[in-house]
Amino acid sequence: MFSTLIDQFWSLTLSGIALGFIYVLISLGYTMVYGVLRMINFANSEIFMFGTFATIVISRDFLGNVDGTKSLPLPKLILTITLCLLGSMLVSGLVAVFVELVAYRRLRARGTNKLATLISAIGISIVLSEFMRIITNSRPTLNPRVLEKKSLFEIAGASFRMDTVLTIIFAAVLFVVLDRFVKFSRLGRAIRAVSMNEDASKLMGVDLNKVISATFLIGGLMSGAAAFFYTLTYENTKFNVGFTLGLAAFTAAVIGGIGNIRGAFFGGLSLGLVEVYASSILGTEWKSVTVFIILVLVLVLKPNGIFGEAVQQTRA
Amino acid sequence: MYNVLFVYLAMAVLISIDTIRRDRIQKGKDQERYVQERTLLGQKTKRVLLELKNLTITFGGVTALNAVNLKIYQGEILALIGPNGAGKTTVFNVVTGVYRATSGEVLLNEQSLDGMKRHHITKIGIARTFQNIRLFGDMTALENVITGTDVHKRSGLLGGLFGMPRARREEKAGRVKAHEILQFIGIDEYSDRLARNLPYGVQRRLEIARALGTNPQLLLLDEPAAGFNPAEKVELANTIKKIRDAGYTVLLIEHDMSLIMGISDRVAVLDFGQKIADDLPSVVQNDKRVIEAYLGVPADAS
Amino acid sequence: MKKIQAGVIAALALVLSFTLSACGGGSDTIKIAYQGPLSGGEAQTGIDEQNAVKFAIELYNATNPEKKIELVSADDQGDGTVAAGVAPGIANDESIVAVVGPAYSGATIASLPYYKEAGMPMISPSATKVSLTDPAVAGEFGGPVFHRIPATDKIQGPALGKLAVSGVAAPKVFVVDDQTAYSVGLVEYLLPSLPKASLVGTDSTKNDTADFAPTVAKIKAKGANVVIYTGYYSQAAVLVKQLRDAGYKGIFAGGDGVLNSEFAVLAGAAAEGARLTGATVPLGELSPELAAKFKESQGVEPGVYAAESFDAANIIIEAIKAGNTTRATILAYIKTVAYVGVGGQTISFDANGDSTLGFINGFLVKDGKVVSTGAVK
Amino acid sequence: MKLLNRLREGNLRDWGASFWEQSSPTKRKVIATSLIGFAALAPFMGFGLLDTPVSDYGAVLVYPVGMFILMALGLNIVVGKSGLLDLGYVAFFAIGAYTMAILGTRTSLNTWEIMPIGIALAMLAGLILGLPALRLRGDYLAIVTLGFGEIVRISALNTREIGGPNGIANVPVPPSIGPIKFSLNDQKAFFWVVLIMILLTIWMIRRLSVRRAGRAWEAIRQDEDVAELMGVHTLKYKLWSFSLGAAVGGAAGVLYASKTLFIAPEMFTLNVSILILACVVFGGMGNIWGVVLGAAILAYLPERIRFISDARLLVFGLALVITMNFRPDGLLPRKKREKAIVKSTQDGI
Repeated sequence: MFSTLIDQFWSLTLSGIALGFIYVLISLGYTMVYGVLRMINFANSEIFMFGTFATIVISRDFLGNVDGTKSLPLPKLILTITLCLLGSMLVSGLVAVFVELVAYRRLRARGTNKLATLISAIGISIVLSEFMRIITNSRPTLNPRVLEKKSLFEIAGASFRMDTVLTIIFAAVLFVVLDRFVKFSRLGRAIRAVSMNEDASKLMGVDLNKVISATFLIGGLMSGAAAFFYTLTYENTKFNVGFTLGLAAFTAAVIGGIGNIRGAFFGGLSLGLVEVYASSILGTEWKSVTVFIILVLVLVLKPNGIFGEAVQQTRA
Repeated sequence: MYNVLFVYLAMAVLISIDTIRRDRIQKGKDQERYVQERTLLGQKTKRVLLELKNLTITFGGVTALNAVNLKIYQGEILALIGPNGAGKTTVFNVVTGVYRATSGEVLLNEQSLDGMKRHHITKIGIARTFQNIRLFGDMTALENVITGTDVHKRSGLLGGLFGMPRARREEKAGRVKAHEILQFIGIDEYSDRLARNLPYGVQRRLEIARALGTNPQLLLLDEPAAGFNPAEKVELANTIKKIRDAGYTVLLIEHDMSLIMGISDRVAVLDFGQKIADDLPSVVQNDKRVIEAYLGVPADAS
Repeated sequence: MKKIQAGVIAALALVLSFTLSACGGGSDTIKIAYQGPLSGGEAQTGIDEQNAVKFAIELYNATNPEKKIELVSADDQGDGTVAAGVAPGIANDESIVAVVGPAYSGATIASLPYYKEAGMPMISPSATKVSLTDPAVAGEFGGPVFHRIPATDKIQGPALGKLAVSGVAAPKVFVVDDQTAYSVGLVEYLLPSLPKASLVGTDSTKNDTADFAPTVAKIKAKGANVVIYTGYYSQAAVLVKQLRDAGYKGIFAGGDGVLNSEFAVLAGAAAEGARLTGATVPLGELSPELAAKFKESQGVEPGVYAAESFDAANIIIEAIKAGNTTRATILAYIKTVAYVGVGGQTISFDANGDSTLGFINGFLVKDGKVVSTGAVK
Repeated sequence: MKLLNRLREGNLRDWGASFWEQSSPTKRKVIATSLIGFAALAPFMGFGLLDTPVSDYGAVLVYPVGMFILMALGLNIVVGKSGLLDLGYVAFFAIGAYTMAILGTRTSLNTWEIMPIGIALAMLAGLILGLPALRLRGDYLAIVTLGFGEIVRISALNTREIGGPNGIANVPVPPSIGPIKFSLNDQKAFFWVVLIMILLTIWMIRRLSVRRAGRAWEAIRQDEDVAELMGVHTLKYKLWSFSLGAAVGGAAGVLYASKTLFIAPEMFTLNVSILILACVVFGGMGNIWGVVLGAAILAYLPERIRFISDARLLVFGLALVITMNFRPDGLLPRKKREKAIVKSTQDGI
């Protein structure tokens, strides 16, 4: 039962961390929006999905990369990575802003119930994924190989591949940048102000619409970055790619304490690790069950997630 | 293969057992309290209804209440005053079980309320209103009050579903009682209107009516006169007196001094989470520390 | 208030008037249905099959027969739940005399009760689940109405096992399924056929997994040199890529779920050398001229199961040609048919509905193309 | 434009309610009976505009239309009445269906005998899930219920003893009731059973709405903290709400298994939960007639527009977005009128 885990521990850990960082970025999309709106952005998985397609379109159609076994030559490689990363972030960011505009803004202006907004978000999520399904004929789409999956170096049997290393470094950097940004920039402060008290921040002269759009944009940018690293690593995508990943990332956000940026970091990483360990111990088929049981346990013990704000209130 | 399932099942079972056990214990405690209450009600002495003993509460380093001692006697109106942020509403929140005390305790009829669930506290006789009105807006005025009266009903969901005699009886009695309370407060004419469509003043009074619906021993009123004009305030003062005269004990948070001085039997003053005075209105009015607190003497000077 | 009332009444009247105008009667056409996934994630399979059925019908109608045939598309999304809604519609439409399909086994199981009750003759070009023609499995057995062209997983399972380990001196086999009914069913027949003690491990992965790292780790830990994946092509492509990237050098094999030209495209170089099986032969291989004609009339290349779908449709067309226009007579005709298919072999059905073809073809991914390597013997 | 405004602002529900209140008891009886009669005749209206292409109209009326209405009403107790966001409702449906399939194929019990067992098991599952989960609020509850739904489905998928991914086939149809036979190619009898179950559920909800339980739910939905401070035992009533919702879901599951004769885990995915939730919100959360209408439309629409095959779901998604943006309270919103529901208790509803 534990033989695979022991035998392949470091290699499993490494892939768990790489997967975890992708979760971190996607769950930032959920957490940012939740922070300001107190609402699950159901369309985040589709925002992610558009990012994966953007990466492929840029790499394959604009840059004319074709699938091969070797890495691209260095200049082209850097160009591809830069353009794809930025393009993917941009597309996801724009889709996120579009989603806010179409599915959230009007309902928010009317101040109506959360559930109507949730259904509206589910609706736009169906529209986006169906749109892509029809365009791609339900087929998976290939991302041409950009990086050879060659081991750079090995530590205790875990081979550090270029794509893994890139994902981990970039994602960590992005996370730190976001964290600083929200802490210290003017917009970041406005976002935090809104997430603490919407009415008060309105009185203080914060343009609510702008801040919320910006929040969706930032969340989208993060999901877009995740989409790029995902496509770089797994090299294909499909119209429904966001569903499973989105669900996992949302779970990660909740485990960490939704609305809390550092919680998303912790939640994403631990979920990535739990998934690979659970798969190797209990069998891959019990992976999601284990994840959800852990979720339930965490929430029963810490109802606001591990990093959630500690509200000193008794509970029902 | 199945260990995962077992873990979940075991967890669920444990939690269920725990909840049921806790409920059981709570029920037992309730029963005891009920009996004691009854015997105490028999003695018509001026006795302590509610007591705060050394009550301290801190929020992540900030001390909201600092070793507050306060007694409320049966049948009086006690006003709790103090500058903004002094901790008045915090007292309400601790007494009604919203916050847990960091140390110290709250006693109702000499019974600690510590660890008691909020609805149990209501059931054994403490009801409150809210500073910012929190009615059930989609219910009618009458339904709001009936919801209050539901606390003491003994028929449950199935009784209601299958129309058991007791459920019918209690349902009818609740409606009658709610009408009585609305009449008592003087807003029965609004009984069929949705709460959120009611005029502001009526909403404030409806909150009182809803709290009275739970048949409390102690009624907590959180700024009931906020936003009232002088005429309405006079009317409210009369209502509160009427409530006291009907045998309820009232703990009142208010900013309007004339109202307080007019109706209170006693006044307690909080400042920065500490009780700085507790006496007859006329005495408190001339207390040096109270005047300082209200005039806003710099913090370092106090 | 009055206005709303009037509006409601008007709307009701409108609906009623539409409701009462019943639709038109019949003509001298006769209808057959194709049932398979025409939308949803599996749509390509259904569209490919339906094109072949269309092609067969167009060829027939072009001969100006007495009774022209009209095709009814029944989209079940390859999903049992949807199929249970679609099947009664087909079954209750008296003008439909036969069904080509359903394409998928799960949808077939869900549809069967309705077709059995209606006595609807069915010929499936691609449903390979064993129990569909096994009278011992009550509730899933399709007799007497169900027939199919391809060989079942009972034959495919062992063939896949044989193909996967052929030429390997000391095979260490690792089997991965994708938790679908098809996949698990195939594994059931695959495992017993493997050489003794060659099985080193199994794993089940969800059919939308992106990250196979735990599975790959297991495969490496067990030192397997033959990996058999019984799921579908898109996941197979992801798995084989991750395997190769992790340094796996052994054989990768898959069943008819993986058998798709897209597999080679998606997996790229990693797919090279992969061994696949399927109860089908590419139409182009059987009859290049027919394939060319197909391309001309349908505008696309014939897809997987084109030959089988074409044969299935033609058997029904033969029945109609012979003057059978009711479900009962067509069913009787199918029971005794001896039809020479595109491949030149005679197709007839046994008492349980299995065709006499009973072959499994082997395939190899070579230079980015899936090429047939002939029947697995 | 005026018409658009009227459509947007109009509250047919209030109009209906005041109409109902103004009617005499006899008139009400006549209206109710004729409405039920009309609904019972629905299986005979499957031609012309109402007919569904490809799918059989009679079958569509049972599943999805009837079943969705039933489940949406059940979920409405949880989401609409008590304001608890449940994204795992399909679990109870699955438990009912599996109870029917397992007991139906392995014992000699028939559908009607299994029905109470299925309901009881679903309620038990509701309790087991509810005890830990209902301490959570809002979105946390949503994700835990969602997880529960997935756990049930994946456990069924991974358990070979109940068929694993193969599911269970050969589930028996219900035995005849007198002259009414349950036949697959003529599903009128199934529809009538669903209709009776729907009516029972409506009866239950209407009755509880004007009683203590209904007020408790309403109070919890509007302000859980205040409800508790007003003495409502919130956990108890939330558990009731959960298990009553589960009971309806379980009952629907039992009938569903007995109607499709074949069930598999793939039938109980998260999408079903979301779709049912969409029915509730789309029609008008908390309002029985809104939920019925919403479920009927959302279940029927995709079948009706099958001819646009590929873009079907796209249109469905668009319909959700547009409707929610223009009618956020649903097609028939909950009551806004100024009349105490309590009053009608005097007439003994």
